[in-house]
This record gives sequence, structure tokens and C-alpha cells, in this order.
Amino acid sequence: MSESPQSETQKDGAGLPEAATSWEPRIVAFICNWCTYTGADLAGTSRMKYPPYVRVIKIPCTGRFDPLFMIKAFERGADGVLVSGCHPGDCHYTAGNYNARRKYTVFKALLETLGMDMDRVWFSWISASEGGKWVDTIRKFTEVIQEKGPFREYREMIDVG
Amino acid sequence: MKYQIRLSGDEIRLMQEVKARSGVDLAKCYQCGECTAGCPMTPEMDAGPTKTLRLIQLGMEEALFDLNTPWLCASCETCTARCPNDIDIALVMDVVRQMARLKGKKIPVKEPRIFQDVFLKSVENNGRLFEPGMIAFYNLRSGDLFHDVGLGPKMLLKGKLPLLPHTSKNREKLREIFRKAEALEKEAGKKASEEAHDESGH
Amino acid sequence: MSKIGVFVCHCGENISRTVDCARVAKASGQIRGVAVAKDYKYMCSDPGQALIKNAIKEHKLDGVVVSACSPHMHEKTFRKAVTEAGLNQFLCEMANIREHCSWVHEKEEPTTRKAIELVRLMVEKVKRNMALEPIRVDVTKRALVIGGGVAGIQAALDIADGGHEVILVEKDPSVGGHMAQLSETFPTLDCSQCILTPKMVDVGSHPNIKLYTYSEVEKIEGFVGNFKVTIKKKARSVDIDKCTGCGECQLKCPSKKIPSEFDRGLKNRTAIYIPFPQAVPARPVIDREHCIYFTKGKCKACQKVCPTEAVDFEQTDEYVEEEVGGIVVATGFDLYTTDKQGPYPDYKGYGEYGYGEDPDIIDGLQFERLASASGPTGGAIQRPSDGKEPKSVVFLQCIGSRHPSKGIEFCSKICCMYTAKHTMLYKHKVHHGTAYVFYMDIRAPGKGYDEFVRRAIEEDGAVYLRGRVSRIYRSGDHLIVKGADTLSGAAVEIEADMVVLATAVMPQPGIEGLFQKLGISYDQYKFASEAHPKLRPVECATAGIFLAGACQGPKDIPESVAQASAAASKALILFSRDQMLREPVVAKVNENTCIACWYCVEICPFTAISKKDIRDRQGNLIKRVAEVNPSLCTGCGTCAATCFSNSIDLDGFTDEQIYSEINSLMAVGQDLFPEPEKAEGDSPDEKAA
Amino acid sequence: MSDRTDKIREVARKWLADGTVEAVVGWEQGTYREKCSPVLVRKPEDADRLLFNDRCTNNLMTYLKRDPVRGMEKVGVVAKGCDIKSLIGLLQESQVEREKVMVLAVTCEGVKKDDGTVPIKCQACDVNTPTFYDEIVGEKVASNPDPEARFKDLEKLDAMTPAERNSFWREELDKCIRCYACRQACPLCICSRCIAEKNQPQWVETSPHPRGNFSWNLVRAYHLAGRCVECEACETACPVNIPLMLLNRAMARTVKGAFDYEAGKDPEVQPPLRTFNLDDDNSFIL
Amino acid sequence: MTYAYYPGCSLKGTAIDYHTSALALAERLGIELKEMEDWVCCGASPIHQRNPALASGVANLLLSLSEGISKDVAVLCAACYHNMKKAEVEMREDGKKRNEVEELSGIPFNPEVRTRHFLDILDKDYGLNALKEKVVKPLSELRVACYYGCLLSRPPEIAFDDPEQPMIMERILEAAGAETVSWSHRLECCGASHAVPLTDAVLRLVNDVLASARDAGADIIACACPLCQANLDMRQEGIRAKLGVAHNLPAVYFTQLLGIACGATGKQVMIEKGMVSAVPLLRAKNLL
Repeated sequence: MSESPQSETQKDGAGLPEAATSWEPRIVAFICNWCTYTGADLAGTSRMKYPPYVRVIKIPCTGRFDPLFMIKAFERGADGVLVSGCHPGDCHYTAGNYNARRKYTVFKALLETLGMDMDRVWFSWISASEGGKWVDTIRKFTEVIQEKGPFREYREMIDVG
Repeated sequence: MKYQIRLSGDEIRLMQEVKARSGVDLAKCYQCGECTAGCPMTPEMDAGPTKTLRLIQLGMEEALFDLNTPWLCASCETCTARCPNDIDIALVMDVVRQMARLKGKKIPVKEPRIFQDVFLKSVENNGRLFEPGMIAFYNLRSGDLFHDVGLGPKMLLKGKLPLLPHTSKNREKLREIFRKAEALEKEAGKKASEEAHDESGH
Repeated sequence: MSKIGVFVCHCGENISRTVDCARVAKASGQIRGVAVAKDYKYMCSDPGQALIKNAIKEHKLDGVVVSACSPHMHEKTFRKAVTEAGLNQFLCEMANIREHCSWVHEKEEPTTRKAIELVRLMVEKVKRNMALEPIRVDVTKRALVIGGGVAGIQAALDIADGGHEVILVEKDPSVGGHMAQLSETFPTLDCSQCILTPKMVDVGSHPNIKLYTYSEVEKIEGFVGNFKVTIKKKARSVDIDKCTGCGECQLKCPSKKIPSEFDRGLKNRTAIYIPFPQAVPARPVIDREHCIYFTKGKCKACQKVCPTEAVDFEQTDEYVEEEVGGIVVATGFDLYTTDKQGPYPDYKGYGEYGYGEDPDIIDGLQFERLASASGPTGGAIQRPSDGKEPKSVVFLQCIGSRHPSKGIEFCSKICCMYTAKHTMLYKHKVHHGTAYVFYMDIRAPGKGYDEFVRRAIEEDGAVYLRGRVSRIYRSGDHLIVKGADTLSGAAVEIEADMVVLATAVMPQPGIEGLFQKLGISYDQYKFASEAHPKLRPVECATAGIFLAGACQGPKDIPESVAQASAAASKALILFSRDQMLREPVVAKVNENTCIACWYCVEICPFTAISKKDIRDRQGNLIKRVAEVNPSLCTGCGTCAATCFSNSIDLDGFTDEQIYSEINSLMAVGQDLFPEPEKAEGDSPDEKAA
Repeated sequence: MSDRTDKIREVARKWLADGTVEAVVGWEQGTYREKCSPVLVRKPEDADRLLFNDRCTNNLMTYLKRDPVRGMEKVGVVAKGCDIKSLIGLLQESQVEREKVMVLAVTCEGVKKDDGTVPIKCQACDVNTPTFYDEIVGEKVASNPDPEARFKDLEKLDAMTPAERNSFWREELDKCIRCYACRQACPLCICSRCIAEKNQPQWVETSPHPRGNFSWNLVRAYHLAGRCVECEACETACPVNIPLMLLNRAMARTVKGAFDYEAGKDPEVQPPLRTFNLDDDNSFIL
Repeated sequence: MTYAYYPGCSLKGTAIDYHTSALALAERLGIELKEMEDWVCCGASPIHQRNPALASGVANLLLSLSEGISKDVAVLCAACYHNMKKAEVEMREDGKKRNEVEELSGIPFNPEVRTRHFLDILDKDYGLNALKEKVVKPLSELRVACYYGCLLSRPPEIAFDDPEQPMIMERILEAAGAETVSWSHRLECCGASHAVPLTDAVLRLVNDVLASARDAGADIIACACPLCQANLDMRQEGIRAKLGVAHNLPAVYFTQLLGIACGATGKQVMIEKGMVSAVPLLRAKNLL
């Protein structure tokens, strides 16, 4: 049953995104189950439209978000990472998002110190009623990533590795 | 200071007098401001109807009779029509003008008062309004001798102004009503102040 | 090797309009570990569910991914279906290709590719899912109600009438709370005691209610369904079983000048006293701080006069333990004081009103006592300084409340209404007096409430002035109140005979100590916090603890009673089953690598993690580790993300699962996207329905 | 200096003789040039091996969590102000029990590195005279009035564009050979099994290629954010001279700015990632 | 169909065109407007501004003059209508008030009497279908802004159509083939009662009304009140001089337009009386 993700990668050969010629933005969104996931559901039921390059990974709460998930996503070729949860005061678990915010603050500073391109790291609070905000956020983020192109700096490291 | 008041329980008398003259209970006014919002004359007014009613509620007589607001009321009754508490605000304005006159208060804007007087004088004299005479008399009284003077000849040319006043056989009846009404309003003033006196328990 | 089944739903045309579902099924079939992949028009329909169930049996599937709508829509449906086919429900996951894909994207190649990737992501997750069982917790079907005001009384009666035992703890010698002090109640003006005392009597005599008055909660252990409560019964110095409540002792007690709490200092009481005639229990208590025997060692007048020898000077505080399954917190409120040094040291008093030192400046509860027929004046409105009937009374709203510079920003909610009531009570008793009210806004949103306020103004002639009062000072026989009326723009000065301050509704002073014992959160003012302000207004974030009444924030009587009944029904729901079932999304600790830094213990919002000693057979401590109580854990995962030795993980959202999801997204090869034309005719057996 | 040495020996002897402690961890004369080495003194008569001078660079707190000291009922430890910061960190995270440690604090004018230079932590030291101890020896020594001076060498990083910073770090981190000396030297790397050695899932790739190196160093710095007491042991230990303290200090500066927190100051205050404030900075979140 | 007709002072003076056109129209429709004898002035706004009781007394006198002609008093002027209708409604509904007014005026009130505005008569009594049949020259392509002003529907008790959204004038003029525009200031006060003493304020109010009608695309404004018409028509020159806005928007009586539609000549409805002449417009639309 338990197959380590590592073995999975090896099985799929290079395991890397397609060649730059057919590049499409790869955005990973870590979103909480109660607010942002439901907000994204609302965007769907309202038939709002946004570009199809975002991949959602559902977590119960932004409190569950370990910043190292973000590094893993970049290691695997993500061009942008979004983390989104309930607005302050609205957390289903009362305080998960406050704890998450502290982690963001520290991790963001660390990435900045290391010279990471911070346009590729977004944080947001999107409530269950903010389907429109979800759509706007994804549209804008996709636009930014499309303008920037692939995350070459990180990919170089990956390629060398 | 007009806007510094000491409340001692007597303030209710003004509201009671207005009620006696108009039947309007201003305790119902909760100061929502809709009358001021709809009033066409608000830009020219110092206080607007809402605040005028407030001064009555608090018995601020001196400040009330200093306002131009009641005199600028155009009697369009928009305020009355839209008041959420069905207060006949236009009537209150009429009553405030009436009270100011009866109490011999100095009127802050003279023109509407003069117009009122000459208009009614004309009516009382002729039974019907004689517009050219009324305007001339108004200009004389207000000191604005050439007010709308340009309009007169044009209207004359158009045949819109009669040269002589019409009169009516019922003129006397009309004058009688004028006289009686005047007597009654004075009496009502006395009664109102007595009632107010009684109710406030002094 | 996993055997996963993938079931792609067309949702009529809702998905298939923009997503090539057949291709999604085909591509899914090529993911390693996928044994079967099918698409179908309506997966949630009976035939759709049958298709899944048959596939589970036929292919001996050990995981299912239903690629359809949002899990918030149909996760329960499909989990039930797989359970019926013999698969553990937590081995079924949903890939959301409707709300998150078909509905929000155009019909184009990347949309179908996204759908395939979403399936792939869930397949990788499901491969690492564990068969989990819902957590079962035994329930003790008894309730603890803390606080014997109207909210506590109502909650206790409702639970007791529901057939369960209730432990009602009240810190004062009698139940009744503040409502017992009120004269009449808005907006109906019925007599407060008349409607409350029958309920107080019921509480005292209900076979299912165990009443602890003059008692406090000392300690609370355990968790939902299984709390163990220690109650301190303060020494009453009277044996209430022997006492008949005849009152002889009160008459003989020589210490008579103690300000009565019940009458809010407007009347005195004795050292041995029954707080008010309708008290339940109607038994006295000795106030040892003021009792001559306890302070000077001599007297015992009460003991001598007692016909039943009920007075017992040797009594000591007693501790009893009770086991309960749910707790209703109904500790109520108290009023802010304008004193310089009040019971709320964090908030400033009102020096501009003389710090509450003038006897004719009173608060709302004192006015209630003045107006009450059972009060110190027998219901006559008399000012405290000299007993004269006040000819003008000025009522000030928003004292403390909505006054950030004094430290309080909230609206106390009930003052507009009770002030209107006060003006009416006053005018009904003092016909020629004038009642003035300084207010900032009138907040009267309730059934018959605004009409009530308008009645006070229109019929009873209360003069409402929109503004605050800047100063109150004494001038001879009068109090000069200097305020304003912003509607007229006037500065207003009133010579008042008495001033009534509608002071802020505050939690009981020091109540946070109890909240800490309960492990429930509270706001900056020490009002208890609800789990969700809109959808869970009665529950605490801590499971099994419910809120009733003004301990949560300012509330009037009907609201407190309604919330009390709601809290009672929450408790009754809890007691309706022998065991509770909970989603097994809970944290678990890897004891091998846990280094006992206690970050998880500190950060858990539900105090679900505790410190555990691991000992060898001889009892020697080997190491200490964190331990999760699955009954308390709600599965937020904050601990898992915080632990830097990564020794704590969250079932259902394990690090491994999330990593494999990330990996699945990125490890995308060309072969995963068969071209649409190739899909035709080339379908591998059974991969497309 | 010799005065402090005498006093240290005196206190240690007394503690050992009257059974206050089982052993005292301190410094003794090393065998290589002027360097001092850690020593564990168990008998009163061995107390004279202890000394204090400006080559007592090692942070002895790391020994508190290692055998055999870990198993002792009570142990004395000689400590400079900076060493005590790491003790406070360990106390906050319950790695050491206060009642099992006797802190013999020593005032300090600063120590020298092996190459004779003065470390930044000494240049901007704010604990020359320790404030947290059981016993203290030495005259009071004034501290640098501006402890923030230690952030001065971050300015060269601040001045770079993100791209420049990125290539700077790429170059530095490429050197990493994944020997984990930094981790071993760190008094606050307290995990019994480091995340770098966990493979289910594989948090950090193990081989020393740029991607794995980047991740490892990032993880290390992140896990020390708000905890690192800037003792410089990691940087000193690094065989390929990666400027690890630049990263650590950048995090310390962030934590100070965002949460007004300094590691190793007060054992009663919650470390920043173990708590939160309702009004923490929210400006960067959409 | 005979009505007791109360013209009021304006209709014998500044609004002679209203009077004339109404009679011309009535004749063509076969409605008899029989002028009450020896009527007096209703006192307009000044009378109740001085003394509300006086206004009711005079109104009662006027109502009594209908005796022998009809119980329905036809009124064209909005101010007259307002004063009379208000007194009538009050007296009918409030016995105390009725006693006071009867006492003051010395005249018994006949509760059968109804004050009727001519618009109401056309709409309810005559009927739009009948009106349509009389139309010989439809007002095609004439975009009319119907202006009610304030007094016709305030207080709401005296209104003969929805007091906030009346459509009666639109219905009638549309029956005569006109196109009506939807505009915002249909019920706003033009300030007529201050036309003499507070001219500046009145210019502002009239300018707002005219601008609203113009912005809505109106060719012409139809009025049902002599004070409104006088104000809207005569003040345009003052607005040009003082506010620098040239509207040049004719304001005529609805009776004038209806008269033309029913075959009256321009002269018969005195269309030339307007200060801002409607003649060029009506000629262009082939109505003259």
C-alpha cells in the first residue's frame, strides 16, 4: 500500500514538466477545506471563468500548511505557489490561520533573503463567499506567471541536480 | 447663547402649543431627516425642517423664531407626504409662522412675510387677487421697486395681466371669515399656553 | 501494488460539456496502480453507484477515486456506497472536476488535461490512504450547568426535563441571578420576580437537578462526554437540612449594617442572612467576613436563637466530585462601575461624573431595586441621599460601553431598552417628574422593542437627547448634568435630582479563571468565545461545552433564555447516544522521534495534546512524548505543520499524502495525455464505459 | 582572567565536594596551540583543570543533552552570557530541566576564533555580564550599547537585487558537502532524528546537488527561525565556509522586527512560532 | 356632463390661456363647465401660511358656491384644487374639524360635494376611449414631459392618482397621440409660492425641472397648474440671464395640447400666449 513518492517519480522517468517549447504555467494552490476550497466551489457554481493552470491541493486548514510543502512544489517544477485560507477571525479551527500567518512571515523573509522571486509566492485569505476573489486571484496570478515565464532559476537547480 | 439651554421640565410647553394649534404631536418625530432630504428649499435654509422640529421638541423658542426655515418653506408638502410618522410638517411650518406673527417676533427674512401680507390684503380687499396691484404693492413694501418689472409689460402685451381688479359679491363673506379667523387664533394662543401650563404641572 | 478504481462522472453535460470524460477515464486507466477506470453519465445515480460497487467487488479494489463534483456535494454519497461494497469509507476520495474544472474553464485541451491531473493527484493520495474507523467516545449522560441565573436555570430545567441529571452550581447563596433583582421587564412590563420565582422553585425541587448553591467549580478534567468536575461547597455555617428557614437568626443578628448585595448597597443586611425572601434555597448563610463571632470570637446569637440547632460554626469548605458529559456555562454578567478603583482594573472609571461617589448617581440595577416593589423603598422612587422624590431624573446611556478611551468598544445592547423602561417606571410613579435620556443611538431591534421605546417618548414624555454628558457635579441640592443635543446643536444643562447610569454589561470579574479551567477561549473583555459567530453560536470551540446567556456577551432575558434552551438541546443531542462518532481526521504522534519540545502542546487550539511519560517495566522514566487525545482533536493539523522534528502527522492529510499529491502534479509525462484521436477504438478493455 | 579561573575552580570544587552537582562541564587547556577544550570534571581535586580565557570559544550547552551528562541528576556548567542564551532556548523547549543544572556564569570581554579574530557575536555582545545563572564570577563587563550592530553585515545582502542574492547563495550553497557539521554543532538542533534523514516522505534530497543543498540549508534556517541564539557554532563548524550566520541573522532580524522577539533572552516568553498575536502583520496577504 | 367650474384668480389673469383652452376643449368634448357665480380667491399658499384655519374656512365658502350647479366642482388650478380638496377631505373625515370650519365660515358643509381636477374628470368621467374618438389631429411625434408639480398630489390624501408615480396626464396625452417621456422631476416643486419674494431660489428650482425634462428628450412640457406654467415659462429668461443656461423649452397647458388634438386652432387655445413660444415646434410637427 504505502509506496513512497520517491519511487513514483523514478517510475515516471524524468518526472519533469514538458519542454519549454510547450510551456504552460504550473500553479499549485494549497487551500483550506472550509473557506477557500468552498469559495472556489462557489466560483464554479456561479460559472465564473479563470485560466486552467491551477492545481488545488486541499488541506484541512492553513494551519496544516508546512512551508516545506512549497519548497517541494518548486523542486517539482512549480512556477508559482498560492496558499489561501480563511480570513483572520473566521478559521474553522479558531486559530489555524493565525499560526499559519506567523509561518508565512518567517518563511517569506527566508525566501527573500535567499533571493527567491517573490512574485511567484502568493498568500491570500479567501472566504467561502468570495468566489469572485478566488477567480480574480487566480487570473492575476496566472497573468503574472505567464509574463514571467517558467521559474528558470529554480529549474536550473533542478536540472543540475 | 441661543444654543445653550437649561432643561427644567418647562420645555414641553412649546411642543404643546404647536400641538394645540395644529393637532400635530411632535413627540412622534424621531429626527430621521427625511423631511430635510426632500425639501426643495434646503439649500436656502439655515436649519432645515428636521432641526426646526427638534428646536420645538426642546422648547428652544428663541432659536426657533430666529430661523429662516419656516419662512422659506414653499408649502409643497413633500415633507408631509413622505414623513414616516405621518407628521404634517408643512402644517407645523405654517403654525410656526403664525405663532411668530402672533407673538410679535422679528421675522428673519422679510420678503415672504411681506408677500403673504400683500397677497392676502389684495384678496381681502377685492375678494379676488389683483395680480398687478399686488406686485406693485409688494415691490413698494419690500423696497425692491423693480422686482420682476421686466415681466410685467411682456405679460401685459400678451394680455396675461388684467388692467382692473375683479371683484366678487362674496367679498364681504370672505372678509368676515378673515376677521373671525383672526379672533380665533388669538384666543387659541391663550388657550394653548394655559393648557401647556396645566399639563406640565406647575 | 495498489488496485485503485477511477470513476469519471459526466454529470449530465455539466462536466462533459468542457471536459473529455472518456479521455479522462482512459488516461486514468494508464496511471500505475489503477485497476479500472470508467466514465458514466451520472455517477451519483443508483446505476452509477452500482457501477462503483460492482467494480470494487470484481476488481477487489483497495481504493476509489470518484472524479465528479465537489466533495462538499457528494463525498458522503460515495463513501456510503463504497462502504456498502465492503470497502472502508476513508479509502474513497473525490477529484473535483466540476466546480474546480469543467464549470470554470472553457472547452479546450488544457481543461481536459487539468481534469486528468486532478484525478492523478487523488489517485496518488488514495494509494496512501489508510482504512480508518470513526472515533467512538463513551458519553456520561449528566450535565453540569455553571451559574444559576435565568440562563442557567432554563438550561438546567430543559436538560432535566429531557430526562438527564443536572448538576447546577451557583456561587451565591441563592439561584436567581440578576433577573431576581429586576423590577419589571421590557417590553411587556411584567414583574420580573413573578415570572422568575416559579422557575427558581422548580430548580430547587426537580428530581433530576442537584443544586449546589454557595459553591464554585474548582477543577475540571477530561473531555467531551467524560468530564470530571470538582466542586467547592463553601462553608455556609448553616446546616441546610436542619434549617427551616424561619428567619429568627436574621432578626437576632447584631451585625446589621452590611450593604446588601441583592439591593446593590441601597439597603443593609445582617451577617447571617437570606439574600432575599424568595431565595432558593430559602436558607441563610453566615458572611464570615462580617460575623462578630468569626471576627471577634464572641456572639453566637444566631446559634442560641435557632430552634433546630442548624447553625454550625465549625463547618468547613467541602469538595465534591461529579462526572458529567457536557457542560453549560451560564456565568452571566455584572455591571461596569464608574469608580476609580472598580472590580475591572483594566478599565478607567469616570472622574468626570465623580467616580461614583455621589449617592444620587446610581446604576441601572440600583434603579431596578428602587423601582421594585420588594426593594428598599417598597417601589417608591426616592433618591438615596435623602429619600426625596426626584422631580427630574437624568438617564445616561453608553456609560463605559462604546467608549474606547475608557477601554470598551462594544455596545452593551440592553441599556437602550432598560433605560426606556426606567423612564416609563419613573413616569408611572412620579407623574409630574421629567425623565431625560442622553443617548448616542437607540438600539431596539427586537419584537415590540422599538415600539416600546417610542411609547416611552411619545406617551410617557421621556425627553431624549442625542448626545453624551461631559460632566456631572453637585450644586447644593441638585446635580448639574452638562450634556449636549447634537440634533439641535445645543449644549444642554439639566438640574437633576438623580442620575441613573446605564453602565456597560461586563463579564463577572475574574471569570477568566473559570474559563481557563474549562479550557475555553474568551475575548479581550473576558466574554466567552463561541466556536463560530454565525453557525455555532452556542458551542465553545472545546467540544462538549456550551454557552448560555450573558457570559458570552451582552444579552437580554429572552435571548439568554433562548440560548439556554439551545445549549440544553446541544447537551441533549450529546446525550442522545451512548457513544459519539467522530471523523477520524486526527493527529498522531511518532513517539520514536518526538523530542518533547511541546510546541504542539502549546499551539493546539483545542488542548488536545498532552505530555505523556514513557516508562520501562520498572517504572523508570525513559522519555517523555506528546500524546493526542483523539476525542478532543479536531484535525486542523497545526501541530503537524509546526513540529520541526516532523514527529506528528495528521490522519487523512499526512505529510506523505500531501507530498505524493505534489509529486503527482509535477511528475507529468507526455504519455499521460493520449491524443483525442488515439482514444477512439483503442480503448483498453473495460477502461471506458 | 586568572582571577576568574581561580574563582571558577573554587566554586566547582565546592559544588563537587558538597554534592551540589555530580560533575561540572567546563573548559581546560587544549593540546593544540592556545585552544581550550571541553572537560567534564567529576572530582573536587580535578577542579583545577578548569580555566577561563578568551579561547574558551566552545558552547558547552550542547553537552547537556548528550551522554553522560544527560543522565546525571544535577550538573554544573560553566557558561558565558552567549552560552546561557542557548540554555534558555533549551529550557523553553523543555530539553533541559532547570533544576538539574547549576549555571556557573562567567563575565566575558569576548573570545577569539581559531584565527585570532573576534567573532561578530562578541563585537555586538549584549550579555558580557550574564543575568541568568546560579552563581557568577568575574567583574561586571560593559556591553556594546548597540546589539543591533550584529546585523550590519546583512546590509551587503540587502543591497543586492533578488537575482544577485539568488546567485550569491547558489554559489555559496553549491559548496555544501552535506556533512551536517552545522547541525551537529548547533546547540538548538535538538531533533533525535533530523528531517534530513526522514524518507517517508523524503523531505530533503540527500545527495549534495544544488537542489538538495538549497532545500537542506533552507530547512535548517527555517527550523531555527526564532530559535537560533546566534552562537555562530554552525558557521565555525562548516568545513567549506558557507556564511550560515548571514541566513541565521537575517531570520533573527525578521523575528525581531515582526514579533519583537529575541531568542535566548527570557525563558518565560513563548518562542515566536509557538504562539501568535491577533494583530500580527497581515499586509502581505491578499 | 355639467360641472360647477371654479377657475380661480390666475385663470382670469396670468393663466387666461389655461381658462380659454380648457373651455375650448370642454366644448369640443361636450363637457359643460359652468362657472360658479361670485367666487372668491382661495388664498393659495399665503392663506394657510398665515393661518391654516382661515384656508379651510375660505375653501368651505367656495365649495358651497357649487350648489345648484353640480356636486362636482371642476378645478384647473393646482393650488385651488389643493386648498379646496384638503379642506373637503378633512371635513368629511374629521367631525371636530368640520364643526370648527363650519363655525368659522358660517356655512354648512355638504359632504356630497367633491372637488375634481379637470385631469381626473377627463380620465374617470369622460374616459380615454371617448377622448380618443374626438382626436382629429393626433399629437404624433410630439415628445411631451408631463409636469405635475407638488400640489396636485400632496398630501397623498388628495391625490387622484398614485401620489408618487402618477401617470394620469401621460395616459391622457398618449390617448391624444403624444409620446410622453419618463423623467425625474415630474413631481418636484417649482417654488411657485416664492416666485415673487425669493426669485433666486425659484430660478434654481425651475432650472432643475427644465434640465431634467430636456435631458429626458422632451420637446415641450405640459402643465396642469397655472403657477407651474407661469414659473416654467416666464423664468426661462431669468435663468438665461442669471444662470447662463438657455433652455428654450416651451411649457404649455395640457388643455392647450388636447384642444389642438381635438381640432381647435392655435388661436382658440391661445397657444401664442407663451413667453417661450410653442408655435414653431407645433408648426414643425404639423399641428398648427
